Amino acid sequence: MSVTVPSHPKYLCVVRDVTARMARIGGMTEETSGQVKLAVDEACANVIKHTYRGDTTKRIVVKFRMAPEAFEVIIEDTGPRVDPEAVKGRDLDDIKPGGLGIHFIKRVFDVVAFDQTKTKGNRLRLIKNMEKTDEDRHNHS
Amino acid sequence: MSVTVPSHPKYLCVVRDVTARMARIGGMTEETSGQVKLAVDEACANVIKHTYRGDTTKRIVVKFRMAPEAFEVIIEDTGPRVDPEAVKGRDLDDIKPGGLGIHFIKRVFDVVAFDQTKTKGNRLRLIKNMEKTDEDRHNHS
Amino acid sequence: MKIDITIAEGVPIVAISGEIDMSTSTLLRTHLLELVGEKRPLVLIDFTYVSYIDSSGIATFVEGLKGMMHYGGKLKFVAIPANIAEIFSFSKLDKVFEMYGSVNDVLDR
Amino acid sequence: MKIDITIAEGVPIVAISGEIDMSTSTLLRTHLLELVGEKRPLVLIDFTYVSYIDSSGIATFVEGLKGMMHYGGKLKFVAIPANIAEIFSFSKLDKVFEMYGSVNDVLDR
Ligand SMILES: Nc1ncnc2c1ncn2[C@@H]1O[C@H](COP(=O)(O)OP(=O)(O)O)[C@@H](O)[C@H]1O
Ligand SMILES: Nc1ncnc2c1ncn2[C@@H]1O[C@H](COP(=O)(O)OP(=O)(O)O)[C@@H](O)[C@H]1O
Repeated sequence: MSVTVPSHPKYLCVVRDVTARMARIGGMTEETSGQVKLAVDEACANVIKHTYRGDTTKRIVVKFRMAPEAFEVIIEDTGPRVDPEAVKGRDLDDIKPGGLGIHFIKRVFDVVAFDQTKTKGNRLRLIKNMEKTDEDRHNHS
Repeated sequence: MSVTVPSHPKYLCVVRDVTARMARIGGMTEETSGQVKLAVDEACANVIKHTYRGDTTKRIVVKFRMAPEAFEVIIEDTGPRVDPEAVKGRDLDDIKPGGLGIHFIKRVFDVVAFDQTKTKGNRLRLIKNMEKTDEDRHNHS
Repeated sequence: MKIDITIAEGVPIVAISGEIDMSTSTLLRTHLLELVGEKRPLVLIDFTYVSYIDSSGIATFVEGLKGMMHYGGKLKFVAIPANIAEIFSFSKLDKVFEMYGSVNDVLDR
Repeated sequence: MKIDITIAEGVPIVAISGEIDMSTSTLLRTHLLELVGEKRPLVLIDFTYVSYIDSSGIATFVEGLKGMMHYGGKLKFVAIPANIAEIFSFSKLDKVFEMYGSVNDVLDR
């Protein structure tokens, strides 16, 4: 399952809708699905802000892969290569605007990594390990 | 903007979410956006039921194009060629299960046509002419 | 979609919540045909929490209604939200299905 | 997102409804910085109808708060839904922003 959107902030709501639905289809609770939605929104917002530097005419591709043991989201752009070392959130005790997105991404995804084999543009891979609890199974309707 | 989903009914909700959002971004009222959402759902359900005959392992691609004068949705599949003549709803006065989908599609879209230039699979093109009323402009938030 | 069936004064009330579409209408069909199989004289469908219905959901109700008509049973809809009512009326089914404001309007309690 | 600003007992109440994200937080920022520019001693943000907030929305409030602190103004949040409160607390900002149950709790009316 995948969705392709222009790199304009007005399409982030579409990515959020899709993400929340996929998380629910994947068996997550309402609460976890909300955290995954926020994380994917932040990752796409970062592509718009940092990779594309506000250029709203590019594309972002978001792909979803669901397996019983993991929920995977792949975010691809065609911008200049990101230095993974430069992707760092701010110290949460240092109150100032910005620097929260990465924290939201890392709290719900177990793996947050740029795929170094991609030669043009960037591919961010987010993986959430799924623990199949009874509650998860029953809450999904 | 486009979304690709497996030909399984459980992904129709994702297509609906995306469609409703795009209609709202395109300036439609809540009510019209609901009608567009239903129409696109029905068109994709038809691909699953009739073109793919229930095979849930295929793909459906839904593309959106927005212009001030028209809202366009393109639905592509890789199934056997559909005979457009065979796509007919039932007489609404003949009460029986089925045969309503096409009516839902045609009431909100001005153009409903298979693109005959596609050589493999099918491409259904749905176009809704947009009348830019003041109401539409103001209602969108 | 979620389906809760309760029996009030001997009448099954089928409370549906969420979206009725191609992926969920099969479950609705199973429940409805079971009630038809039991030859229930009256079945109520509570639409209060239904947010969406597509043609497969409507087809399911038409099938249920036809099944009930065979033995003279009645299928009644209650609390239909405006957006759903509009779909039934566009489909010319608002005359075919009996619709009421609330469960109490039908059970007269 | 929609923003409605009303003045109650001389205090601006900023009622936000819908989703605060990268595409809508710019409008929020404009309104907030205008109130800061007017050196309002107290500004209330009513979260009752906020369904979503992302880091750009949070950054906007942090910026507004910092602006108000310069002249000793107070920024107070009211009626924060549980899912939004959780995001503030994860961000360690629940101690930075003053949060209240309702507008009346702040205005003491
Ligand atoms: N896609 C990206 N491309 C380049 N740099 C990025 C990207 N995503 C994040 N970064 C870097 O990581 C930092 C932290 O990101 P984040 O926590 O989302 O905060 P913010 O975007 O508000 O600055 C950013 O300021 C930026 O320098
Ligand atoms: N994608 C399609 N491929 C092949 N036939 C189709 C397709 N869509 C619609 N049809 C034909 O048109 C008829 C009417 O479609 P519709 O009004 O959606 O009703 P239903 O799907 O409930 O039969 C279908 O029964 C089918 O024969």
